[in-house]
This record gives sequence, structure tokens and C-alpha cells, in this order.
Amino acid sequence: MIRDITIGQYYPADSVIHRLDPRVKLLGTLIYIISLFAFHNIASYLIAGLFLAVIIHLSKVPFSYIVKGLKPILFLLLFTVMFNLFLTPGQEFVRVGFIKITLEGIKTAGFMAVRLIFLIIGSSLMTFTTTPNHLTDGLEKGMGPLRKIHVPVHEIAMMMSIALRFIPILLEETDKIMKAQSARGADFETGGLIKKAKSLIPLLVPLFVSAFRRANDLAMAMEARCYRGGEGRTKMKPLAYKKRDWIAYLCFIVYWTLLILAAKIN
Amino acid sequence: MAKKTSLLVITALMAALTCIATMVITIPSPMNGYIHLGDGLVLLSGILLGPIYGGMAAGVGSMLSDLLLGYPHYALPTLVIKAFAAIVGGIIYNMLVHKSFCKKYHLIPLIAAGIGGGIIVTGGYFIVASILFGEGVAALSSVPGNLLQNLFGIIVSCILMPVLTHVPAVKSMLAREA
Amino acid sequence: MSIILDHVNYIYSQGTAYEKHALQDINLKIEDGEFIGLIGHTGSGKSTLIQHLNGLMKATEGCIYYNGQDIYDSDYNLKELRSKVGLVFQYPEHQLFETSIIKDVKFGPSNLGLPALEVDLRAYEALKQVGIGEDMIDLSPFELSGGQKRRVAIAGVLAMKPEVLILDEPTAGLDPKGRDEILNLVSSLHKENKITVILVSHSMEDVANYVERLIVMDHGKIMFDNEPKKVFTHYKALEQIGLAAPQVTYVMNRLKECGQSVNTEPTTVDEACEEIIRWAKKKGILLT
Amino acid sequence: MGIIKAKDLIFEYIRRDEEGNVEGINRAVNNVNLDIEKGQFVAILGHNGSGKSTLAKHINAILSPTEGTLWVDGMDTGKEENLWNIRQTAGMVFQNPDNQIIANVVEEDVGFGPENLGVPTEEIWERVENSLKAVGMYEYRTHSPNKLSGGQKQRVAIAGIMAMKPECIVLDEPTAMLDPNGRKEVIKTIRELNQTEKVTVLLITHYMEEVIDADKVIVMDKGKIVMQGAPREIFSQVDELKKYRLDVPQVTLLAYELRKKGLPIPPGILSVDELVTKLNEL
Ligand SMILES: Nc1ncnc2c1ncn2[C@@H]1O[C@H](COP(=O)(O)OP(=O)(O)OP(=O)(O)O)[C@@H](O)[C@H]1O
Ligand SMILES: Nc1ncnc2c1ncn2[C@@H]1O[C@H](COP(=O)(O)OP(=O)(O)OP(=O)(O)O)[C@@H](O)[C@H]1O
Ligand SMILES: [Mg+2]
Ligand SMILES: [Mg+2]
Repeated sequence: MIRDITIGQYYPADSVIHRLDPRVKLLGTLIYIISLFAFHNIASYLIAGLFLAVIIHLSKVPFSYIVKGLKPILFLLLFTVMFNLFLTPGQEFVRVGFIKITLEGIKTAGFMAVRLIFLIIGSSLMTFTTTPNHLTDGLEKGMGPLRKIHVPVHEIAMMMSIALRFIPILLEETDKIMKAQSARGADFETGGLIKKAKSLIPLLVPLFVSAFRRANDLAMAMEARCYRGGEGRTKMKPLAYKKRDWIAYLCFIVYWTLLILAAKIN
Repeated sequence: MAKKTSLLVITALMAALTCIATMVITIPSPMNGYIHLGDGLVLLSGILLGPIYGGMAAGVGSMLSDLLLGYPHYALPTLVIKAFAAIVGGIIYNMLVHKSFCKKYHLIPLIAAGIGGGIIVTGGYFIVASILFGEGVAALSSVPGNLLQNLFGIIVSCILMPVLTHVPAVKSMLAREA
Repeated sequence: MSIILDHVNYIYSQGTAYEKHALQDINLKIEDGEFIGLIGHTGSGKSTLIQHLNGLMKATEGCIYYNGQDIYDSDYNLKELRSKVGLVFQYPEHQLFETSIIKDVKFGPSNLGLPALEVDLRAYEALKQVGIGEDMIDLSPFELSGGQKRRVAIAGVLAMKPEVLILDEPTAGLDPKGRDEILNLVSSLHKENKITVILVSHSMEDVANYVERLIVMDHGKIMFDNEPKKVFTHYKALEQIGLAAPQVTYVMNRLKECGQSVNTEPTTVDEACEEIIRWAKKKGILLT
Repeated sequence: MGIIKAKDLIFEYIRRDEEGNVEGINRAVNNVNLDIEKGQFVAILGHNGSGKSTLAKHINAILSPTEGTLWVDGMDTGKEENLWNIRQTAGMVFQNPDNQIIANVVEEDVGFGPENLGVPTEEIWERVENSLKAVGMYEYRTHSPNKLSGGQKQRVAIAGIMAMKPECIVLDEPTAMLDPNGRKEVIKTIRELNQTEKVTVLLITHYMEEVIDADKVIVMDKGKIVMQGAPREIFSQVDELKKYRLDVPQVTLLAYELRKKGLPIPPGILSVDELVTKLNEL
């Protein structure tokens, strides 16, 4: 249903990970991604994999759901692997005709594939367990310090949340207008590129007119409720770290330490 | 009504429209996620709203579609690249639109802006691909898809621009800037 | 000419968690030249139903026949059907897009591939029918008042010369006079041009005043399908599903409950007035 | 002085062409004088384009007068420094519920106003709870507004205004997009706020049945106030109202017709009960 598009990939469940403060998840995802690039040896990837597995388990998101999210990049993954496999120069491992596979190639391709998979699962876990609205809240809070250098943090967050509110409304509107013009004999499907492009006009003009009318109305409604930017505003739901959030941060520190240790031993 | 609130909401609106344009017609593309029409709206955001707000609308709107469609690993790069593309596109458009030789053919500044923005997008995603998949041919493979998408974007904005100028609210917005 | 719905079912988002059975086993026959009212609470499926009648939505199950032909046949011309069954959506003025009124009204007929002269002719005629003067036709539709925009939008559908005209709450947001004007227009199209009309409305008073047959929907099913008078005798059942009867019907029923010998059938002011006068004369309050 | 007072209020929309030259002037509000007492329930009727919304926007200081003055609780709406106090004193609910709900969760939307006012967090929660309860939407506090019916959304919008603790609410056709049930819910809510919370209510509507309980009805025509008085007074002038493109409730019309036919019924019957009682007394 169109109306639910703005929850995106969110998988509703009641888990520790779902309940974590969005700031933790944002920062955590970032730390995790950096760790994948900062350390590449077998031991560190094992740790990273283990860490991910624990989080997946805690999040209660079914593994099949996660794998489904990997599907769009399957081809890309294969392509990358092949590429690195065949084109990395180095010590020859096997040779079939003119194709040469090197030891280095296998190693790079393996690392590349694992890193990519971890990267995508890691970042997807964030969207699986956090609604876009929560992410927006998290961004506003997390970027708070940037306010000191005059980044309009509140405005950006407000803008994002209004955009999220607009998306389903505008999609519904598009559908309505499309039907109404079809009832007047409009045809959006057949014809060449030019004809198709032209047929969009009866859809787009009313869509923009109504979108701007909505924007105008909403701005008026906001002003009528005394909105005047972020200054002097209080929060109804100030994000406050709970004990579990600190524990989560601690876990990331432990994770990072383990990685350093693993790199040292290597 | 204070302009600030109004501008904020219109920025949100452009972000929403960018996000929708990115999401409605998507052709999954193996090399760079998906091909879509969003770049047209990115360009228009830059032109209509100017660098700061336009960049915000384009970046945030595109980022939201990455998040909603399940490409969160692209979200952050997208935010930066699309914002930058909108800014560059907007600047090019505004530089050219007042030139006499462009007055007659409104599409020239638009196409130029589209090409400018397109270079940013293609280059930006190339850099991202290089980081993700290693430098070389694997990263280069993202380029054709992005160029195609850029072409779509230019076509979309060329259709939309004359449409938008019919909308009374936009008309007054453009008039104010001029 | 007729429209027949045979065991029509429609399910939104089938197979997902948001599944919604919006139409449940609808059987309906709409004859040529009828004036039908369609009422029901929010979400009862009225809009879903009318979008089936011109093929905009395809039934999940069941068949629809227009003049005896199955509209879901692979070789059936749906585009032609849409010109025969004109659909005026809620707030139709939101669909205007052209730079002038006349161009907008021409959009429908020119999509039918008619010769330019015929298109012009139809557009002028439709505008005349809705009472938009020739002096206005070159104005931008965006410069008109709400009521005028509504008329132009209706003209845009009329210009396709539909045999069946369906209107989804055409009077929302209009002032009382504007409301009457639009309904009178629809009524005269029905009477003079013999068009079949289906009117979706939230106003019991309006349907009682205008329509000849009333269909009541509840949770995707047809609950009543009869003359308005007969339907409104079930006013208690209507209340149960969030509807009501016209105010005058309540007056008559209350009088009856108070032991007065009045007929409870009236649904319009005129009928009620007549009935009460009759009662008053019989009772001797009023001299004949 | 009443809570809302207008003196010789004039407002003109000025249309400009692309170069900014004046193309046309439309006087939407023309010489309006108005005095509304605290705690009253006032309804405004008038044809499309009669200037109702324009007048309403003045009360919230969204528009400021071209000429004349309008005071809200003694504050001149033309003065910039009064802006925020005026908006806090007089809240406004608009026609389309979708275009005035800002947040993506019901309770957050209701909290939006108090947040802007800088109300401390604890108190915001208290206000949100109270206002959601007052409009009967407390169970829906964690829902997304996208999934509510029109009437429910509109009640959330009213709660959003209530949470700012205004002394006066202006509602511009809050029921125009709703079905009869939604309309009933909203009107009932408004009545309760007026009666229990003593909020001054200014209701703009095209539905005559909604105004029979008002303390005062104002009729506008082409920017001017042409009739003013208690509903009974106003609705007894059926022909006059028709002249202004308006109407009367159906029972009122029936009573009027019966009276014309010679039945001794007093003018200005407003409800079914009233008419039945009067007929029974004959
Ligand atoms: N696009 C959609 N996706 C899913 N469900 C929908 C969609 N459109 C409508 N519905 C649901 O189908 C049911 C029937 O809706 P419909 O719009 O036909 O009702 P209606 O009688 O026209 O109501 P209203 O009086 O509010 O216009 C409702 O429960 C509604 O929530
Ligand atoms: N933004 C605007 N710019 C120019 N003219 C306007 C604007 N808004 C309203 N008008 C004009 O001002 C007059 C009064 O409009 P207003 O919206 O106040 O009427 P209304 O009584 O609220 O009508 P309705 O019942 O249709 O809501 C109308 O002639 C209208 O065309
Ligand atoms: Mg409907
Ligand atoms: Mg109005």
C-alpha cells in the first residue's frame, strides 16, 4: 500500500537493536563501515563477521529478509569478484588457456566480496531496525554540535521530516490525477518517447499545482502554530541516552580494540 | 507569511518530489543500483531554490530514496553528490539564463546545467565505486549507467521546466529571483 | 443499454499484510436513463465501485458487462468505454492543466481522436451547458473561482458526450446556491439529454431531492438498493451504519411516534409540507 | 472590548504582472466592523469568495489589514511585535486536514505548537495528553496520521491548536472535506471545547445545520457583513438568505413553508424537536 512507503525497509520487531537510540545506530554503522576499510586481514574480517552475526541475532530480523536485501547487488558482487580474480597481477595459481588466476587475485577478490557483503548487511541493519523518522531525529541530535559552526541542523531535520510526510501524500495524489486524466481518455502507456513525454504534462501540471498549494497551506499552518525556526524551541521527545545505549557504545570500543589486537598479532 | 517557513516547506516539497521521481520508475541496474528519473528533479531543485536550499532538497530527497529502497550503503555518498550536483547545475543555469543568446532557447542553459550536474554525479559515483570495489575497470563500469541516467535527467528536466513555469506559485518564485 | 456487475470483488494490496476487501460480491444492473444515488460511510467502497464502471480498476474477481459485452475481454476497447462512461472525480478542478479553459475542455474529446471541428463543437457546447460564457473561454483556468473551476472540470467530461455520467461528490466545498446549481445542471442533463447519472453524495437531503434510485453501501457490500423513499424507511438501519435520513423524514416519524396520523414517507420539503397540511386540515387546525 | 474586534477593516489582494506592475485590485474584505465577546460561539456564513477566509487569516495575523484595524485580545494585528502573542491567543484550523498535520506521529504533531512556544518537555506531555483527550483521540496518539480518517485527522489538528492553550480558535471550513459522521464528530468536539474549556470559537462553514447552536451568526456577502444576529433571527429570514446564495436547514425551510401555508408556527424553527413540539401543540 502506497501509504506505507515511508517506512521503507523497516522490519517491525521488538528487539534491543530496535530500541537503541538512533544516534548509536548511526554512529555505530559509520564505525563499522570504517572498520571494514581500516583493517583487512582474515582475523579482523572474522571478528567483523562475528560482530555482525551477533547483531543480526539480537535484532530479530530474519536472516532470509536480510539475504533478500542482498539480491540487487548479486550481479555487482559477481562482477567485482571476477574482475579481481582475473585481472590482479601476481603469482600464478592456475591457468586455463589465456586466463590466469593469481594467488593475489583470489585473496583480493575474497576480501572484496566479504567486505561488500558486510558493508551492505551492516548498513541495511540500520534501516531494518530504524524508521526514517527515527533516523531524522537521530540526525538532528547527532549533528547538534555542528550548530556551533552555523549548520542549520534543526531546519535540515524539520525539512526531512516534512519531506517524509509529503511523500505518501504526493504519491496518492499522482495516482488520483493519473486516474482522473485516464477517465478523460489520456493514455500514459503507448507511443514513442516524445508522445510519452507529452502525455506526462496533463499529469505533471496538476501535480505541481497541487503540490505547491499544499506546501503553501502547510507553511501557513506551521506559522499559525507559532513556528519560527529552531531558536527557542523545546523538544517533546528529547533523545536521551539510556543504559543500553552506553553499553552499545562500549561494545563498539571493545570491537575496535579487538580489531587492533588482531592486526598487531598479524 | 514569513518567507523562511515557506522556503523550508518548499524545500521539503522538492525533496519529496526528488525522492518520488527517484522511486517511481526504477530500472534495477547491476552496476549502479538503479536507473531512475530523479536527476531531473535534482537539477530543477538547484535551479528553483538556489544553491543552499536546492542542494539540501536534492541531497536529502535522493538520500531518502536510497534509504527507502534499500540501498543504505549509498545514502551518505548520494547526499553529498546530489547536493553538489544541484548546486553546480543551479549555478551554471543562472550564469547562462541571462545571456542574450540563451533567451530565445530556454533549453540551452538547462542542458548545460544538466551536463554540469551530470559530470559531478558520474564522477562522484565513480569515486565511490573505486572505494567500494577497488580502482580500475570495476569502478569504471558504473559510468555508462550514470551517463544514461544523466541523459534521462536532462530529458525529464526539459519536459518539466516549461510545465513548472505554468504553475502560478513557481512563476512568482522565478520572477522574484530575476 | 445497461451496465451489469456480476459477482464483482475487489481486494486492495492482495497478498500483503494490508489486504483490504473493498468490494464484496457486488451484483448490480444499471439500466439506461436511470438517475442513481450512491451513499455510504467513508471507506465503504463507493469510489472503488465507480472506478470499476469505466474500467479504471479491474475487478479481482467477477465480470462487468457494458451493453452486453464483457469489458474484461482482451479485445474490448477500454478507451472507448471511458468515453462512454464519464467519471467526474472528487474536486475535479484539481485536474485542470491547460493554459486556457477551452483547451482544457478540448483535452477529453481530442483524446478520442475526433476531427478538430467536432472537438471544438463539443467543447463549446459543454461549456454552454455548464454556464460558462464564451467571453471567458480564453482565460486561464487557474484564475477562476472555485465554483467556476468545478464547472469547467465537469464540462471537460461532458465534452466527451458520455452515455453514463458518474459524479463523486460534485458539490463538496461549494456554497448552498452553488450546490443547487450543480445538482440542477446534472438533473437537467439527465432529463433533457437522457444521460444515465450516478451521483455519489454524502447529503441525504440532496439524494432525496434528486435521484430515482438509491444504492447504499456498507463495508464493501450493497445494503439497500431501492427508491429513496423505501430506503429511508429503514432510517434506523441507516443510522447503524453511520448514515441518516433527511431531516423531514425525522419530523414525520417523530410526529407519528407522538400519535399523529401522518404518513412517514415524505423525504423532501415539498412532500412533507403537503402531508402536514393534509394532516392539519384533517385535524381541523387549518381550514380547507 | 471583546476578544476580537475589527474596525473598518479593509483588505485588498493586489495582482501583479511579471514586471511587478499592479494588474488588478480585489477588495476581499470591505469595511468590516466586528466585536466578538470572550467565550462566544460565532459562526460565519457566506458564499464562495465572500471573504470569510481572508477575514479569518487576519485574526491569526497571517494577513494584515490594508486599512482599518483588527485587535485580538487588545493586540493590534498590524503590529509586527504582537505577532507571536496573537498567534498563541488565536489558533487556526484549516480546511484540508492533510495540509496542516506536520509530524509523522499524532502525539508529535500535537506537541508541535507547544514546542514552538518553548514549553518545557514535561508540560508538553501534559498538554498533549489533555488536548488529545479533549478531542477524543488519545488512543490514537502513537498512530501515523496517514492512517486516520478525515474526521480523526481534523480532530488531531484541533488538538494541536488546543495544546497551545489559545483563548480563541478560528476554524475555516473544518468539515468541508468530511463525511456526515466526521462532520458530527468535529462539530461535537468544537461545541465541547466552547462549553467546557470556555474557548471562544469562530466557525466558518457552508453547512447551515452546523450553526444552529451558535451564539451568533454573521453573514458575509462580497466582503461585507450583511447580517448579524442569533441563529433564530438569521434563519427566520429565508428569502434574505437565499439572496446571499445561502440556505437554511431543512426543518427550518419546512417550518417556513408551513407558516406560509397558514399554520401558526413561529418563525426561525431550528431543529426537528422544536418543529415536532410546535406541531403537536397545535
Ligand atoms: N489505494 C488503496 N490501497 C489500499 N486500500 C485502499 C486504497 N484506496 C482505498 N482503500 C480502502 O478501500 C476501502 C474503500 O475505499 P473507497 O475509497 O472506495 O471508499 P469511499 O466509500 O469512496 O469513501 P469516501 O466516502 O471516504 O470517499 C477503504 O477501506 C479504503 O481504506
Ligand atoms: N491569495 C489570493 N490572491 C488573490 N486573490 C485572492 C486570494 N485569496 C482569495 N482571493 C480572492 O479574495 C476573495 C475572497 O476570498 P476568500 O478566500 O476570503 O473567500 P471565502 O469566503 O473564504 O470563500 P470560500 O467559501 O470559497 O472559501 C475572492 O474573490 C478570492 O478570489
Ligand atoms: Mg470516495
Ligand atoms: Mg474560504
